[in-house]
Amino acid sequence: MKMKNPTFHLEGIVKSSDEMQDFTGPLTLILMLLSKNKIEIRDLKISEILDQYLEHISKMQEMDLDIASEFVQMASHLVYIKTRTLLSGDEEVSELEELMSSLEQIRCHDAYMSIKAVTEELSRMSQQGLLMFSKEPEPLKTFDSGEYRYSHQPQELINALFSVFSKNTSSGQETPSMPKRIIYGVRQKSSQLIELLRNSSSIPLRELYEISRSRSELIATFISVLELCSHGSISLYSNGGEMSVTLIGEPPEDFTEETFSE
Amino acid sequence: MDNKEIESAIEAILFAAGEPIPASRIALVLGISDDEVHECAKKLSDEYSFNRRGIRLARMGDSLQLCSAPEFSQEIVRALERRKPPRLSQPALEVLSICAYFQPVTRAYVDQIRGVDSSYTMGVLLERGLIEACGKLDVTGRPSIYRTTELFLRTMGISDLSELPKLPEAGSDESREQLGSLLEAVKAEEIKQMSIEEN
Amino acid sequence: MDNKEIESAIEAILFAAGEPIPASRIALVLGISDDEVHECAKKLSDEYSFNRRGIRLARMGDSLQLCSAPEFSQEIVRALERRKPPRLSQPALEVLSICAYFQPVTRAYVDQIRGVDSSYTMGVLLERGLIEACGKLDVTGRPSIYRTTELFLRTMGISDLSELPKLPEAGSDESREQLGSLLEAVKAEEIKQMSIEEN
Repeated sequence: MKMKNPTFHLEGIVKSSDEMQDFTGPLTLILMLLSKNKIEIRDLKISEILDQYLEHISKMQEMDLDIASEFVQMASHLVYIKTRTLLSGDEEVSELEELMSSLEQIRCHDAYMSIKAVTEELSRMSQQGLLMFSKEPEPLKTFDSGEYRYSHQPQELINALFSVFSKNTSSGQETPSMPKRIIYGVRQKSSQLIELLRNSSSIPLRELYEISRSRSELIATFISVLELCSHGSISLYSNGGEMSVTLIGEPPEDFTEETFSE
Repeated sequence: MDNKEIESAIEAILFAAGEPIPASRIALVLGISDDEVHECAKKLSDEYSFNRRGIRLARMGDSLQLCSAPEFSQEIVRALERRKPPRLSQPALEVLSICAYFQPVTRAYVDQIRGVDSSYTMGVLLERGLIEACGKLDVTGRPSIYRTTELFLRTMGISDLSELPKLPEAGSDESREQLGSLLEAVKAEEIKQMSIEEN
Repeated sequence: MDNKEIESAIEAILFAAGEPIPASRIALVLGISDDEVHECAKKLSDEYSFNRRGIRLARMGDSLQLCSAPEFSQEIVRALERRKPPRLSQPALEVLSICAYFQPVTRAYVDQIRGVDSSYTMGVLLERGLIEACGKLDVTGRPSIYRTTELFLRTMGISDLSELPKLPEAGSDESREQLGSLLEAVKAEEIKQMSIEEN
């Protein structure tokens, strides 16, 4: 973070032409500026000072020409001091430097006196506040912790998919081709059904479909039941309005592997 | 201390504690009996409920605890949650598209298609509730298989997987052509994207 | 939501948060204006104080926070076996005041005003969360600059820095006298300079 260049709040210092009378010269103003704005003359940017002064002068001119001339003098003096500071070498302690440091000392002394005058009041103010305790945050309810809450266009999926394949081709593989689905074999499903029926005498058809986790598996179940029925391995019967399956024989020895996709 | 003051003292102690505090500890400090603590706590608790305040006093066995009123849990989460989880990254979208179009899939299957390890990204999608495990594949090692969720459909603004844009049929000349033009489109999009990011 | 409900919602959010929460965040969640939040918070705060409750609502700038009532600090310290919060020492108060009235300040500036090294005290205040670093000054060495925190406001029982007591204008006769002679010196310098330029 950069600190902004200090701004002179002249409005707060010079309020009327009457108040101007209090200034015995440019130096008083400099001292005032230093104490009000906590600025170091060495850190000032000349252009900043000039801009702010010229702006203020143009405002003042509309009101009081005498004040304006006073300000022109003060502004020019500030700029002069700044220039001198810049031109003097590091090792050279000019009269001006000495002057500035004495000014600094006075300013610090004054500030310290002011601060000391309020610490008692602040101590009194803090008595109650120091006795207040805050509490730890409650753990947040997790009901929507990680759930995704944006919307997407289906087309984004297709684009993503093709960018996968385009990466594969660019890395020197064969021509882009769609990967094969994981396919449920009817044979695999049939033996799974036989296993299930061995362990329980009868299972509602609905349950067999419900354990299917995908459309291809569902179709595999459907075809398996048909195949096993036609081979006389299982039998379908109505049980209180619901179709159930029961094992009535062994599965066929040679069960041709059939696969299918959706 | 009168009862009103005891109530306030209990409130102050429980507030600063944040966690459950045994009534006996409060009783000891306030120089009253455990029963008196529970009585005053009950009154305080009734007052919170009756006035539909934002805080509640819960009693668990001998312990007492202040907590926020459950009625406002939504407001609390919305006010205090730091940031929405980030939007899906490109890898996440890729994994999601593979899951969506080829479900159910195993992690190894996704890895194979993408040519990179996708376990972290799969984890992210699981956590965001966009995919879910739906069983084990009946092969050696019995790997978990995954499918997309209801939330996935809502996220995509569709009501059924069949509403996803169609993929070209594999194998046919037609599909090669389609694939080719789609690839071109994707590349063009990528270049566009890159130039946007560079600006 | 009626005002009573808003008050309860604010209470719930602030209770759950523990830490200061910007009123604007609450306003956003409750769908009301910042001013309405502050109004309801004020009512809630007054109610706590009026009924001598165990909790207090502090406003710091735009932020709101629930705290325990100072009247019950002893009971809290004893029941929860907490450390009694230490008072602010005179050096701590001085450094804190300099930070408060002249912020943002560098450590060198504090040292300069106090005339002694203040790094230890600054460290203590930083640790207690009463001041915080808020950037670097754009001069040689890029020293850190410090300002007071929300906790400072809460500790002082004010909601804004403008509520601090006015800093008395200190200008001793001695320093005015010095000023007079300095002024003379500059005038002399000026005349010298002018004559140089004329040459």
